[in-house]
Amino acid sequence: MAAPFLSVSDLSVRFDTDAGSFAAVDGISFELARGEILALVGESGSGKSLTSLSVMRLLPPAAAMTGTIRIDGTDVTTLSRRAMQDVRGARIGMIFQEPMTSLNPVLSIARQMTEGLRRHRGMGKTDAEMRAIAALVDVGIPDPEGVMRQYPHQLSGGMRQRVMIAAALTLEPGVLIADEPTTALDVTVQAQVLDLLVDLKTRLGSGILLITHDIGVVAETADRVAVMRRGKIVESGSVAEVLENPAHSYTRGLMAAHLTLDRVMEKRGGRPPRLTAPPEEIRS
Amino acid sequence: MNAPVRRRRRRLPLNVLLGLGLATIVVAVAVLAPVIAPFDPMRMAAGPRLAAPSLAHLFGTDEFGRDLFSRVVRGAHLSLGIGLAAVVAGLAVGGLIGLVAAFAGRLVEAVLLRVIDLLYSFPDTLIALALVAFLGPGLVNATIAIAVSLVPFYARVAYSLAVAERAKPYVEAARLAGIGSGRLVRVHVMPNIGQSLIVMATLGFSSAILSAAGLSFLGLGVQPPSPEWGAILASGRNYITKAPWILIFPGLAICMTVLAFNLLGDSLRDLADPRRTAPQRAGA
Amino acid sequence: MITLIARRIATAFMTILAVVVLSGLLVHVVPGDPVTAMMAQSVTASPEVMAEMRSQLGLDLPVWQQVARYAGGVLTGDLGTTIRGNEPVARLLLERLPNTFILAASGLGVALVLGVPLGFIAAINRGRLADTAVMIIAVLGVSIPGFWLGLAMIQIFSLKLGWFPVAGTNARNLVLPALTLGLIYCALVARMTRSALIEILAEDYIRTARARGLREREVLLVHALKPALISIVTVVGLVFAYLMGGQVIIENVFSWNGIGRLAIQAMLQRDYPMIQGFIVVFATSVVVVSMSLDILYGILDPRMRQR
Amino acid sequence: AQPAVAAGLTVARSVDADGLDIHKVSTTQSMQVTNLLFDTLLTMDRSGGIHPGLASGYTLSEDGKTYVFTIRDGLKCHDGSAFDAAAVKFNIDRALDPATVSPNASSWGPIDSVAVEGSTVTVTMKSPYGPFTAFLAGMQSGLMCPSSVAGAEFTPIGTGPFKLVSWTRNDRIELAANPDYVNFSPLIENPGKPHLDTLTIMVVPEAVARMAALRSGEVDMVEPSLEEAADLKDDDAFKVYAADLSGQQVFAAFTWKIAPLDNPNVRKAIGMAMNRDAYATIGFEGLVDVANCPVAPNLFATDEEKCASWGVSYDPEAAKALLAEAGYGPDKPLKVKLLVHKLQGWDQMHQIMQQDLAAIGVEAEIETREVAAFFDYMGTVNGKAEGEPAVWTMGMSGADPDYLYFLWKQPGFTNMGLSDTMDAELEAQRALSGDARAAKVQEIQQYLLENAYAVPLVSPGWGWLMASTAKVDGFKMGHMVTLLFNDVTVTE
Amino acid sequence: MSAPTVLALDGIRRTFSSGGRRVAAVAGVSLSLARGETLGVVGESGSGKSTLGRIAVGLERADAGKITVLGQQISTLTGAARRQQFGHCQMVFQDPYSSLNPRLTVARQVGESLVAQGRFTTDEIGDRVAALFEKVGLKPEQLNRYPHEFSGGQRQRVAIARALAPNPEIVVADEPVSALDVTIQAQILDLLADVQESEGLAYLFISHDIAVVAHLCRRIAVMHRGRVVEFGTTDDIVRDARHPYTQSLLDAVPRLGRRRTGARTPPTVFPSPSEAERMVMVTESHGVLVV
Ligand SMILES: Nc1ncnc2c1ncn2[C@@H]1O[C@H](COP(=O)(O)OP(=O)(O)OP(=O)(O)O)[C@@H](O)[C@H]1O
Ligand SMILES: Nc1ncnc2c1ncn2[C@@H]1O[C@H](COP(=O)(O)OP(=O)(O)OP(=O)(O)O)[C@@H](O)[C@H]1O
Ligand SMILES: [Mg+2]
Ligand SMILES: [Mg+2]
Repeated sequence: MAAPFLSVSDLSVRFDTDAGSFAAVDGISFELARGEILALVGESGSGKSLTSLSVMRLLPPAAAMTGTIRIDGTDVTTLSRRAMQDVRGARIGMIFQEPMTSLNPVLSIARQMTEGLRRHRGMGKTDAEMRAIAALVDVGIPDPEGVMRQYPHQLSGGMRQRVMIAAALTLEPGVLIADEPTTALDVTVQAQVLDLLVDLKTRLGSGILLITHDIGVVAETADRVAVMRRGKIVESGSVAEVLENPAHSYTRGLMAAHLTLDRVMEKRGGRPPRLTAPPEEIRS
Repeated sequence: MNAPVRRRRRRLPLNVLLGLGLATIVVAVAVLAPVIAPFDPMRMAAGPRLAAPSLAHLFGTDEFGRDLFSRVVRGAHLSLGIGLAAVVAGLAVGGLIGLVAAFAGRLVEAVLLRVIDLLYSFPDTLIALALVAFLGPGLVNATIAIAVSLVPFYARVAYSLAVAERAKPYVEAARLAGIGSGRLVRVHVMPNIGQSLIVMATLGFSSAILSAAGLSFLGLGVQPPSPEWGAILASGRNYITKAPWILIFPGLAICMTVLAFNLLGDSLRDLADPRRTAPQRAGA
Repeated sequence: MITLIARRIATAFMTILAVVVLSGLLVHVVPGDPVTAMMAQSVTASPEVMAEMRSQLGLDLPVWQQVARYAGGVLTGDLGTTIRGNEPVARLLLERLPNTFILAASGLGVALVLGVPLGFIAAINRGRLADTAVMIIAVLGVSIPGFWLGLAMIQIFSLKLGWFPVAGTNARNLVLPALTLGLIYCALVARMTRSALIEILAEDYIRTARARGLREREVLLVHALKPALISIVTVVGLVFAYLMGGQVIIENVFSWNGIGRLAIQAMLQRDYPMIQGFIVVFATSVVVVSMSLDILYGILDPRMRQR
Repeated sequence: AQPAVAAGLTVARSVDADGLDIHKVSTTQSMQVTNLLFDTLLTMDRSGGIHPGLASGYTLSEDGKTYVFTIRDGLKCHDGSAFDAAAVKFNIDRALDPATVSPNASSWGPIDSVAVEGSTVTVTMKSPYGPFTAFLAGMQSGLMCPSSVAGAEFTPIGTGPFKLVSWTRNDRIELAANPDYVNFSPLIENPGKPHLDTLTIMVVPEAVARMAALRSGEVDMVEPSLEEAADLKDDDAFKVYAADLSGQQVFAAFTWKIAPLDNPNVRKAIGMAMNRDAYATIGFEGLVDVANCPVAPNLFATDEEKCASWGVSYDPEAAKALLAEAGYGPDKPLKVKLLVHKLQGWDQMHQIMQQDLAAIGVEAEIETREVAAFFDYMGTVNGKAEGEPAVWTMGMSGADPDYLYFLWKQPGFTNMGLSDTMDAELEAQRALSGDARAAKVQEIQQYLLENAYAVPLVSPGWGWLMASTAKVDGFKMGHMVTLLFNDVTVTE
Repeated sequence: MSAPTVLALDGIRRTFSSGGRRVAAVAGVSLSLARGETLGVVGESGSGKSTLGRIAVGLERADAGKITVLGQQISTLTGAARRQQFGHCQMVFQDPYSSLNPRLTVARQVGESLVAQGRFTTDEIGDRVAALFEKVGLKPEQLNRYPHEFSGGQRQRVAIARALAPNPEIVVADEPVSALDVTIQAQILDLLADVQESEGLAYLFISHDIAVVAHLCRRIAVMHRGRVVEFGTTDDIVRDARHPYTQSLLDAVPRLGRRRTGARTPPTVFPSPSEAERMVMVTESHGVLVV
């Protein structure tokens, strides 16, 4: 395995609330190399998004972060605001869950595709546009010149997510963080976007931190997986290991509750088979 | 290195405190007016005519030798009374119209909405002015006029709040329970929009007080000898060079009161804004 | 787009006509009529003379006939003549419309120049002292009664300092009323800018822009300001439509020859054709403003452009 | 022989003229302007004497019904056209034409016919009409040149001292001196063209702004606020002018058909409570005088002394006694409405009046209305014999006591007409002239005062004040608050 | 299918126009639901699933088509009778947060339909609500709490209790588990099955997740652009899909035993709706829309 491009150690994120202070992310560590996909799975609220935002240093002001985050060897937690702005986008890209709201509705696709290049690479408008069009071609968008002239509302959800990915790719960052990139998409479109991510990994050697709550997605795309629960990583390892032989009870529970077509079709009979223990027992 | 923890203090912001403080003072003065005022606000020759502020007459005296301090204090009573009455009446009528428009069927909605929008496009001060011009000046007419001028605003607010609520699944669920529109609005919708409506009402309150003063200033509102602030200003305005205190103190009183309720309304609105209370849940 | 505008004009026209009829009916319901109003000072007019005057002016006809007559006139572009002074309503209104427009536009200009930066500063410093201070100052502007502010301005800038003339409808005299209006509406603009920006700064696309490593300045001035302008334009348009109804108090204090003074005078004199003429003109200007807004939206907001 | 003379004068008033068509306007502010544009057939001196105007003279027939006016030769209109006898007939015909809807139509009297012969105009009345010549000398009867209506739109063209240059409604009226002007008014010294070349009449509705404009020198002359006029009077840098010839007067009246105000003693008691000196000195800042007659001072047949002896005078104790007699006292206070409309000085007067009434145990609630609504409302209130008793105030002005006729003859102004006998008296004074008419008019006034139908308060009462910088010289105010600029010079 | 039909939709159409554009959300859909049966509706986002469900409970009016509830055709009814008939149809919504009224205790919300019926005293309503709580696995002490005191799964239980309160024959469940974590989702799916068994309910179960639908339903209808493009038993659909959309849907579902290669399959282009289409029966129970 290559040297880790991104390494996170002992990361915690705390919030001070009326009810006292609590750690939404509680001392997690992981590493991500180029050319691999690390999936972060876990239930809602387990701290997956906060982890990714910590890496970008885009946490909400109310959050307090501790720990070290190294990107390509640099500890970004000590960087000045301006220096961090140079890291963002250039060395680490991010795409978000909601393709519908993650693009600025009043700016053209061209503008949003090229601003990273112009900012980090100091490119001129035409050069940047050429590069952007190439990136759009890369993510499989037909008629990229046309799309450049359009505005987000004129694109479908799948197209927007591709644009988001393409925009992140223009700068060829070592790592791409994808926070539930397909949750808002239809399965058919999801499949295409996931294919695209796998292709990026193999072809361009990007490291991808894929955040998801879908075991099926993990199984199909990730190389390694880290299972998060209540701010902690409860289990991690290669996908094959973890999914075939879950060690932690939480992971086992996740696996058990996960419905896959194959398993469903196997067990079909009269009444739908129980997915959980009888009601009396879950009442605890 | 650890990022510095910026603690969010749970103290009320300055503008809320200022608003609350000033509003409390004004309301206290209004309620306690008879106790606070050293003189009968109507009594002529309580002191020399047009006397400058002194210990005997804190705010000086007016052209009839009435004690200005007593008049201003007493005016708080009137101004707040007008504001309150106008807002309550305007809110009741406007709110009802807005709710009816939102819940009484498509035809009613279309017609009412047209009317509301139309009236809403007229400046409220102009509506109030037109009404007193027709009804004639006086306390009651001015209050009615201001109340009416607030109706389109409240109707609009109530309507948009109700429409936002109408589309929510809980309202649809209540509909499925088979209850009638009346109960639906009363039991299910009102409690949910009441708070926002009241917040908007506080904003109307300050504009009602300003309108009242404006009407009096044009000679169309409360009439002398009533010590309504606008009326004091109107009848004292020509002493602006000779006895400026007749203008300064009631003017400051208006400013302070309106400022208080504006700040209060603004901060209430800010506090009631769900966006303030951070993301409660992410993902779908 | 064209058909949409045509449809809007058609409905606007119908609405205006409805307003004319409605206001016509209402105006006749209230006590007092133009003839008594006109004769208030002149006792020599006997009841017979006044009755004769009413019949000459058509005021003795049933209300619906008067209203129908007027509405018919409006349809053919005739707004009638005033009862007082027998002047063509349209001309009186058109004389003042530019003045009202100028005052509204410059007042709003002042409000924007002051309010947008203030709101911006408040939003990016949300919850901090700068935010509070800016908002208190802005709210103070809207809390001062306009007439009071106006009188104070006259005392200070005209009488004491002699910088601006007191009265008249001309460029130099525009400064004070525009400033007064600007201070009043600055709060609204600042408030709107602030809340629009706060909302926008919480949007996903702002986070995306930051994730791209853009400088904060660029995030604010490009990604946040442009969508914020759309909300600001809405408020500005609304305020502008408001102001086109005239600012009776400001116009009075500064002797600005605007439409508001004319309107209130007409109301006090029960000059029906004048009142209705005002309503027609005002409703029309609201329609025009809101249509201009739509076009402006089209320029600012690509989502609107397609329609 | 002034050192340096400015050619222009700027005046700021609170309200603009409604129009400049003399046959259609009704407000004083309108006629203050038309009076500068149009001259009158006759003129009046300070004591009410009638003098020639555009007519060099007139004769009245024995039966008092036929007037023959001789119109001067060589009268020139602003546009160069001639003003002649035919023009006079044109004016009368137009004023009386129902299509004109002239608010002053009835003031012309019962005119039967108008005939022109050479330079004479013969006006025949259906019945004698005493006030006719006074009316012809007043500003309501200004005469326009027929060319005024030649165009599609009315253009005011007259023979007056000024001609219209431009008029921006609600903003300013620009006037220029009429170079060919010949003066006939005994109130004016300057025989020809006004000394001023231009005159600008601005509208500045807010009194504070008007005063600021005057003080800052932006304008030369203003309608001042009462409150500041008193100060300006004592200031050498300014001059204050009061229209002593205003013919204005303010009085209180009663809903006398409604009990207990149907009792003259109750009305008297209320009148006695009114401290008119305080109204004049405090309410009106000492700029007006107490009035005693139902007709304004300086008008034909008014005698302040006699009126004072007929009417009530301030005596709260006697007032209480009268009220007690009528059954009202501390246990049973009389409650009335004080129905008023807004005017400067009046508001203050009403507030004092309210206190005055309180002092004798009458609880008066002030109800204010706008002028238009007020008189409309008074018509209803005065028409009723039942309801809440009300005391109310109004003002009256005119050039002749004949306005008593309009006020008190049934049904009367706002239904305040009195009785058949009074109607006969009022008709009678119209048919008389000279001393006989004076006696009749005084008889009527005595009746009104002794029965306390009217309580005269002060005179004058509204818009009668002007103030200027000390640089302005020669300004005068004529009858019914006309503004006379003919003699005005302005030193730089 | 021997059980009697409780809900029949026949030729349902609904077109929305927004911003000048017309969207045929439902373009001629016919379905029938037997007593005690679960019919699954799957399809991509915007295919008209929710609109169809809302029409079935009377929250939305159809532009055309017949709705028959318990043998009674709804369009012939008006006002109160219509509402009463639709009373047999209840709904469970997707978002457990917004589908509960934040200002009312959950017990009141569950009891609301009983209040509306006006047949019960307050005490009777209380008893019934308590029984419903028991049934959906909530504790009696939770009765008088407010929604914000509940987790997402518990809220969905409340929503189910609320739907059950008026003793409906038909429950439309519009993505009732999509917003929940998988473990919670499993509990709710079990609860739905339990309740169906004890109450003899018929479900119209809407979801975009074909695995969930396959788990719960005997029959499935696949919607695409406002039409049912294929229907049949779960076996028919999953093992013998005929319509290209159904096939691509099945292919796209993540599977545990498969790895993505990154190969780009060009997106399938589906035929656009046309008049020429008609439903062809593959078997007695399996139909597919073909051109
Ligand atoms: N601004 C904030 N203030 C307080 N708590 C917060 C804030 N943002 C997030 N949290 C809390 O932090 C925890 C973790 O949130 P996070 O968004 O990382 O979860 P997640 O794993 O991404 O969940 P999901 O799958 O729903 O996206 C949650 O319990 C959330 O309530
Ligand atoms: N009230 C409405 N006004 C306008 N268009 C609507 C309305 N409701 C639904 N639509 C449109 O109808 C179409 C079908 O919507 P519907 O919500 O039924 O789809 P769905 O299959 O439930 O989708 P999802 O899986 O996203 O919930 C969509 O294109 C939607 O935009
Ligand atoms: Mg998340
Ligand atoms: Mg849906």
